[in-house]
Amino acid sequence: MLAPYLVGLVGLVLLPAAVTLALAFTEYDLVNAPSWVGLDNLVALVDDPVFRVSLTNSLVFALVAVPLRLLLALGLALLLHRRAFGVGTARAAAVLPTAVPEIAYGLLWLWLFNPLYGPINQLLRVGGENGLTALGRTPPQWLTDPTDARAAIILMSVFTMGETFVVLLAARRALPRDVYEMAALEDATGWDVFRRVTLPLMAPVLALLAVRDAIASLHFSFVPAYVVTDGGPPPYATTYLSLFIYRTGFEYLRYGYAAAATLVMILLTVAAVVVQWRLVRRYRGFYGL
Amino acid sequence: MGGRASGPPPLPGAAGRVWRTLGAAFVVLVFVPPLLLLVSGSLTEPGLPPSPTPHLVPDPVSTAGYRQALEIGGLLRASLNSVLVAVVAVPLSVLVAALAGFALARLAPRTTATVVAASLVALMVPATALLVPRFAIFRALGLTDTLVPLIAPALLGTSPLYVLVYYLAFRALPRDLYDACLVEDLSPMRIWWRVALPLVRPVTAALTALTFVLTWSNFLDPLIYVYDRDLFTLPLALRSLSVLDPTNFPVFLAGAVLATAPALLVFVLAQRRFLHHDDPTGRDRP
Amino acid sequence: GTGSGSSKDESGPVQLLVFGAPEELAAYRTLTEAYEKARPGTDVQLVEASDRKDLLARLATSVAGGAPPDLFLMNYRFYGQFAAKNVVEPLDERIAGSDAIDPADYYPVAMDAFTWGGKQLCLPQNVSSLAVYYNRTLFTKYGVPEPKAGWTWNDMVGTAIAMTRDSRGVVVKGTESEGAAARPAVHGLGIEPSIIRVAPFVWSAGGEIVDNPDKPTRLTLDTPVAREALKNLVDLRQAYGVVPTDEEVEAEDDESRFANGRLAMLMSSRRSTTTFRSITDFEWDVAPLPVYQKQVGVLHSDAYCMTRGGKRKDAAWRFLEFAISEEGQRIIAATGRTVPSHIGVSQSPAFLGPSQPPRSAKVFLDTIPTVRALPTVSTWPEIEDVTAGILENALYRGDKLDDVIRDLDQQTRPLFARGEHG
Amino acid sequence: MSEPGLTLDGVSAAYRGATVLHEVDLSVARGELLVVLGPSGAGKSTVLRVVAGLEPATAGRVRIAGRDVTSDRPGLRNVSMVFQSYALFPHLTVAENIAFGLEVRDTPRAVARERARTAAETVGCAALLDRRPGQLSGGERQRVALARALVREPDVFLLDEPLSNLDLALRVEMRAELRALHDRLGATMVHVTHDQTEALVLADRIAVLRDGRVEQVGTPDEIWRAPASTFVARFVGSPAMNLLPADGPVRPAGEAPPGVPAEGLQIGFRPEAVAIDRAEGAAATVDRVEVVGEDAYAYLSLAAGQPVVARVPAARRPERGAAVQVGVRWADTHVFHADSGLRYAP
Amino acid sequence: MSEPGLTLDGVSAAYRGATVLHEVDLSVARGELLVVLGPSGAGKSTVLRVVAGLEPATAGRVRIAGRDVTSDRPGLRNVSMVFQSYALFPHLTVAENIAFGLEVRDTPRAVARERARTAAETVGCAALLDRRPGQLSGGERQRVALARALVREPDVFLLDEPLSNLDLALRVEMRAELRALHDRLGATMVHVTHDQTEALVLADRIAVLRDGRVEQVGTPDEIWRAPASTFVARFVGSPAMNLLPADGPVRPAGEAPPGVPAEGLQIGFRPEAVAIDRAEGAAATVDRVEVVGEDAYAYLSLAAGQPVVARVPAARRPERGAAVQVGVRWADTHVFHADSGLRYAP
Ligand SMILES: Nc1ncnc2c1ncn2[C@@H]1O[C@H](COP(=O)(O)OP(=O)(O)OP(=O)(O)O)[C@@H](O)[C@H]1O
Ligand SMILES: Nc1ncnc2c1ncn2[C@@H]1O[C@H](COP(=O)(O)OP(=O)(O)OP(=O)(O)O)[C@@H](O)[C@H]1O
Ligand SMILES: [Mg+2]
Ligand SMILES: [Mg+2]
Repeated sequence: MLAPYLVGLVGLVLLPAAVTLALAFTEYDLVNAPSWVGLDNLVALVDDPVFRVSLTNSLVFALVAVPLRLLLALGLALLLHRRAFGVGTARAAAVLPTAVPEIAYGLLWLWLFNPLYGPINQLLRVGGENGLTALGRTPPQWLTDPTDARAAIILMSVFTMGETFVVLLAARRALPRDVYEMAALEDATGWDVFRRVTLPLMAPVLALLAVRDAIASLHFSFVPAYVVTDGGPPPYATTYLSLFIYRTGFEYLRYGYAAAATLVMILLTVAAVVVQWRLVRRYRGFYGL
Repeated sequence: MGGRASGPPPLPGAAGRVWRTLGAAFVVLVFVPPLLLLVSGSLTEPGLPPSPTPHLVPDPVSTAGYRQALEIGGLLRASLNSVLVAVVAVPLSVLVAALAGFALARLAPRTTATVVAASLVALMVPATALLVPRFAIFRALGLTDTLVPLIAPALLGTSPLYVLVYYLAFRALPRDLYDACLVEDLSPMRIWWRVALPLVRPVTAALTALTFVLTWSNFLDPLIYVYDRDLFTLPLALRSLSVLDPTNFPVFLAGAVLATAPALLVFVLAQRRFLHHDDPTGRDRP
Repeated sequence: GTGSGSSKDESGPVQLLVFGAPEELAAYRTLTEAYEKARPGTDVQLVEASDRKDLLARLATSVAGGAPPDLFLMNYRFYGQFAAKNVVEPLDERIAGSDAIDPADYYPVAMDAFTWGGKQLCLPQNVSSLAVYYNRTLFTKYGVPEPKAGWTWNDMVGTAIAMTRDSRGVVVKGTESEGAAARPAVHGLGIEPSIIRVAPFVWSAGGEIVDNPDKPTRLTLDTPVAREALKNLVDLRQAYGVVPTDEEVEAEDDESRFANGRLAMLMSSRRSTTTFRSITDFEWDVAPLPVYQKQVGVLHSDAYCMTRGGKRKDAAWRFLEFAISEEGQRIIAATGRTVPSHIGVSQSPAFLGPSQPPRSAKVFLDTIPTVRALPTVSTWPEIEDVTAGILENALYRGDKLDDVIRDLDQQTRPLFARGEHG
Repeated sequence: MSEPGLTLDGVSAAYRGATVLHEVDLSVARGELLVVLGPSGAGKSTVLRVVAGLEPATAGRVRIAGRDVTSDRPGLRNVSMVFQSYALFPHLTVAENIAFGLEVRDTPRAVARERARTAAETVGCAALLDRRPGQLSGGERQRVALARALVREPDVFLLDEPLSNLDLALRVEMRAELRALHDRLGATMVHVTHDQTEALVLADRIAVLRDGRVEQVGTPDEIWRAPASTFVARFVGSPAMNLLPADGPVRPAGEAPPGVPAEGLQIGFRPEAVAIDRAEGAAATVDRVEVVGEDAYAYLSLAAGQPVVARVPAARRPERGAAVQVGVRWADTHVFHADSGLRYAP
Repeated sequence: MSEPGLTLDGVSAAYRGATVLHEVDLSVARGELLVVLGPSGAGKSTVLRVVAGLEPATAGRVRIAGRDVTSDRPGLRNVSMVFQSYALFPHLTVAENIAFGLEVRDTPRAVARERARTAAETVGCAALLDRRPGQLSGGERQRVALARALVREPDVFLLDEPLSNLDLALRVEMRAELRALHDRLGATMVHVTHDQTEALVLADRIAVLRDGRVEQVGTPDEIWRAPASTFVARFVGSPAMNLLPADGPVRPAGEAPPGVPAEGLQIGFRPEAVAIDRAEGAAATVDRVEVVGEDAYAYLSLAAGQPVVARVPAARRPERGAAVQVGVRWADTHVFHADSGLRYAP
């Protein structure tokens, strides 16, 4: 039963990935045969200011965006897991941004973030005068100020938590009902129910999603940065590892070098995952399995 | 706990319902307006100088964008390809993921641990790292410039994440149920089909919808593996519309709306059918 | 598996990798159809990418994967990395053996841009240069004289200042526009802070942008002339406020701003023409670039390149011949998007035809003799990206010029060092 | 009745529109232990769920300690409950499960754990405190569920068959514990069981439920001595009471109540009341004999075919096929209306 | 013993290294009904799970119908089982649940459904065929689980407390049904229960389990009349057998077995054997009286403080606090070694 998956896993991911990672130790331009350079690429990365900036950007992004995404998805899943008028619509709405093709989604945000005409800033300017917010501050310069641009990218990625949301929703709905009745009898507060029942029962799924999000945050930042900010504002405010790798590998044809960056990225995620996976461990033997 | 019902308890809570409805309304308010802009943008007359401010109600309302999107972008043909890919890839993908997840839940812990670890590693690999080697593999198999490479990720359950989600879901089923099946001499395959799968229906619904969305919006794969314009999928066609000059923006937006609609529809259907229709035990009341 | 794959490759159609917006792609489709019709039995498959990045990704993976397209179309600024890596098949012998193509029929500047190591690697399909698009209606309204050939940088600055107006039509200085002050309703000039926009003015002032155009090792913007040209550019925003702020640019790009009648002049290549042809609210035209000492333009040109790893080189060549030939050039010229590289075609009504704006289309041709190419270095794309960021901050944030020049030099040196030259 | 601990006033309840409780009236005094008896599916669990607030009452009122809680959420009702399905938290250890109710009420952790340990000792599962529910046997789980209910001191205990999975010895012990606890705390308890001994021994009063209606409420003695209907009569006692037409084959000895025998009446007598060794009585043959320890149950057929069961000492049980005489006395006999099944009051 | 239906030869089993079955030997003849009795956590369910193949035996052999199945997978063993937790499939209706085992064995659908209906009728849940388990009461679920096991004709039926959640009346009925079915099919059955009446009435033989070891196997009569140890003696029978030092306060009437009384021996007698109204006997006071229908149990204290329980007719029960005489006869008395608890054989 596992066979097709294993074929896919090995043939489509692990093997190709291994090839790419092997190329991290070569000088390879995608065109001419790779030549072995050992650790040169990795050494060069350490000195590469652009790489360092992208690495920092990516880490900051992951640290902020992943918890935000998870929290939002979990909050929505818990809010919307039960029936009530409008809940179905809200579920669809929450998934909507994920359903919009990425390119269109990026462009949509370009509009929303438009510093002068964008609805977000127009909203922020409500009540203010002369293009200032009601608090007398200039509204965020979404696309031209480095900090604001990073925030914009995070905001965009937070909105596409549809996948996480849906998985959490399904997980929440699969939980046994009588234990919730029990908790209700004990007059456990919403917070207690959440902390003592829901959270631990959903912990395996949450941990998995956290791991996945931490990993994928290195990817989600790609399209927004690629389409919306193009790595800017200058010099490299929103140049993330993914964009760095893509550019170096495919635009500048330095595939070996990009592979080395990929290797670093994977090593970092492995470290993050190992830490997080302990969480799952703790809850092993859950349902008496 | 064979009869243990799952899903939300029907606590009396008119107040709770009101709150949930309010929450839902808030969610709708936050998530929907941007997409209304998308729709209204798509209904703007193309060819006019781009307006700096998006208008909620375009003036004049025009469907020319849609007509042109279909013509220039070859969206019809592309949709057909996308549908073709989705029709094959989505069921296949869900099937693979469900089978693999089930196998993981039932196999010896050591095997499971190995495969789970491998899946996690696979999750960590960025898509860009796979393009070139995969291209070489598909070329060696003579599959470039066909739709097969677009369907191939189904072998992986589209994302190892989905396999792991299934794994957790199957693992959480009461062990007695599996035991009851063993006593009846069900093959693993039939346990999966007759008992395990029906019991994780919300998961299947959710993952089907997600798989569809992911497959439907897959952009990188067709970009690399498909040359023939007749094999272009929707995201690729949309991509070509995205480089239209600014006066033709409505055309692009129309394309985007057309490309979004099916994904949304699938999700709405999935959540109607399974997520909404409370739990399979039928314990829930309206 | 493998066998069927490769045999299919050799017999199949000629693959041509291009990018462009749908209308552009439609033009190429017309071209290939015309070819297939003219030469029955031939088969050309257009492999369409939507922008340069997509094209690069496709090209790179397919080359690496061992199945490159037979032909691809690429700008001379970017082909260097492929040329340096031996991906491109030299065409000299085939050109020599061809009776459809005479190299003398083509603008030499374009032909030269695509020679690498003394060999003609690709054949250009178009030649373009920067021009100044201007809103005639607006000039007439405010009674400001229109730009004309031979005008100087200072003329341009003066014109731009005179054209920067608020909503009541009063001349304003855009530098006050930060914060509370009223923003100009019309800006005088749109220009993109990039090395390709800076280069022609440095040249015009008698400077160079690199130390050795054939084998560059560094940027030479620190020379007094180049520095002056750069300073003047930055002053457009920092001193005179005639170009929109970065915020304004993000809010509405220059092309849209021009199309909406709120930008008096825009420095751009031939590419913008198609977009502007949809303008109905006002009349517009083009003028040559202003000069410092002598008229210099910067080359924009794309060419057909044949991959070395292609499986159907002869067939590919036959198509290339057709595309570059007068017949093919006419078909492309009809789209209006490009200036044909074929001298004859470019001077024919096919290109100059007055039915569509700009009236002064000849401006594009007139500048060709003055046009210079950017250095061909395999790392040029990286250099452009790096410099763009620095220049953007110089123009919009007003970074100190000395720092800017130093950064430009320091950050590009390793790139030049890594680069290979043709 | 003294101060009410729990009152149900005309309470109805329904699942998906199918009414399963029909205007149930019940009143449990403070400190009383009420046992709810009834056949499977009669609505016993539903009564508890309605009291707990887990199912809404479609009609009627529920009062706990004098307070109308009909529309309060479960947590406000201050009840503790043993679920028939146990409802243990699968992710918590036994100790955490038991302490749950205390901890969410902000009892200091140490105190909660200590009380959990005490409760676990009461039900004899102190050795299991660190296990998870999945690692327990059925009876062990049930004891944990019981301990979890007992650890608190609520207004009302609701126990849904809390001892059903325990062996007899343990059950007797638990039963005594429950009773002691009840007496010590003066707690109001509603206890669902299908074990009559448990009901008879434990209850202050018994409520017999049938198809969602209360058939009779009374002390164990009343239920046993004066069942209000043939249903109650046959439901309580095992083997069930023998029922025969009043004017039928068996004619009890002694003086008949006024108006009996008559047509349309039935007499009932328990197996314990049947003597098969006396000379007088109706003739019957022994079909089958069941021995339960010191007692034996003889399943007899009267000449006319009606079955009668008699309890006899195991040592003196008849042989299968033997011919015996069935004798009872009016003093041990109950009279019912044949059609309504209700007790005949002369 | 005739042809073996099921044999366990020195079977051990463990959960995560903790051994819970210690070399259990059991042999069930073909067509025999063995009841497994034992306190909660003794390993009863584990025995069934090992027989079914759901837990591996860490030692020993399991044979079904003469075939060694120790390493066969569960499906090959041809057993059917009622799980203590029912293990109903929540997504299937009652009818589908019952027919499940047939359908997966490719019985034609119509036949399967028909047999499911018959089985449902047997256990009295024919009206529920279209419901899902979540919509059933506890007892209804249990009956469905039973029906699911009964619908097939396996080599061995394994029933884990299949009647624990049923009311007494229904249980008596089901018990009879089970016995009838057993007799009709000649099926080999292993039935776990903690209801002694059920055990005594139903069983061909009873196996008493204690801490994963078989304490005694015998016919109900043997278990009752000659318990092999004080554990068995006290475990079977309710209230439990009285145990006193053989040379203690109570001196049975009649002739003592040879060697008794002596130090290191205990005598045991059941509450039913105690007479409290005779003149001779040990003096005791009544602590408490429990009335269960026609019977009453008097909890007494001897002068020296030891407790004794006596069963008396409810009608003639003593008052609390009354002074009575405890009398038994040697004929009703069991003798055990005080230290090992084993039965004393003179
Ligand atoms: N999955 C498990 N992991 C660890 N220990 C277990 C597991 N299942 C049962 N046990 C332990 O094994 C012993 C025997 O369990 P078993 O279920 O056989 O008892 P039982 O006799 O059926 O009891 P009951 O009458 O309470 O159902 C118990 O002490 C129990 O705690
Ligand atoms: N969720 C439900 N949906 C529909 N019907 C239900 C549901 N729960 C219970 N019922 C029905 O309601 C009736 C009463 O159920 P309840 O659980 O109160 O019975 P009970 O007296 O506790 O029985 P048992 O002794 O078998 O546990 C039964 O007929 C049952 O089938
Ligand atoms: Mg119940
Ligand atoms: Mg058990």
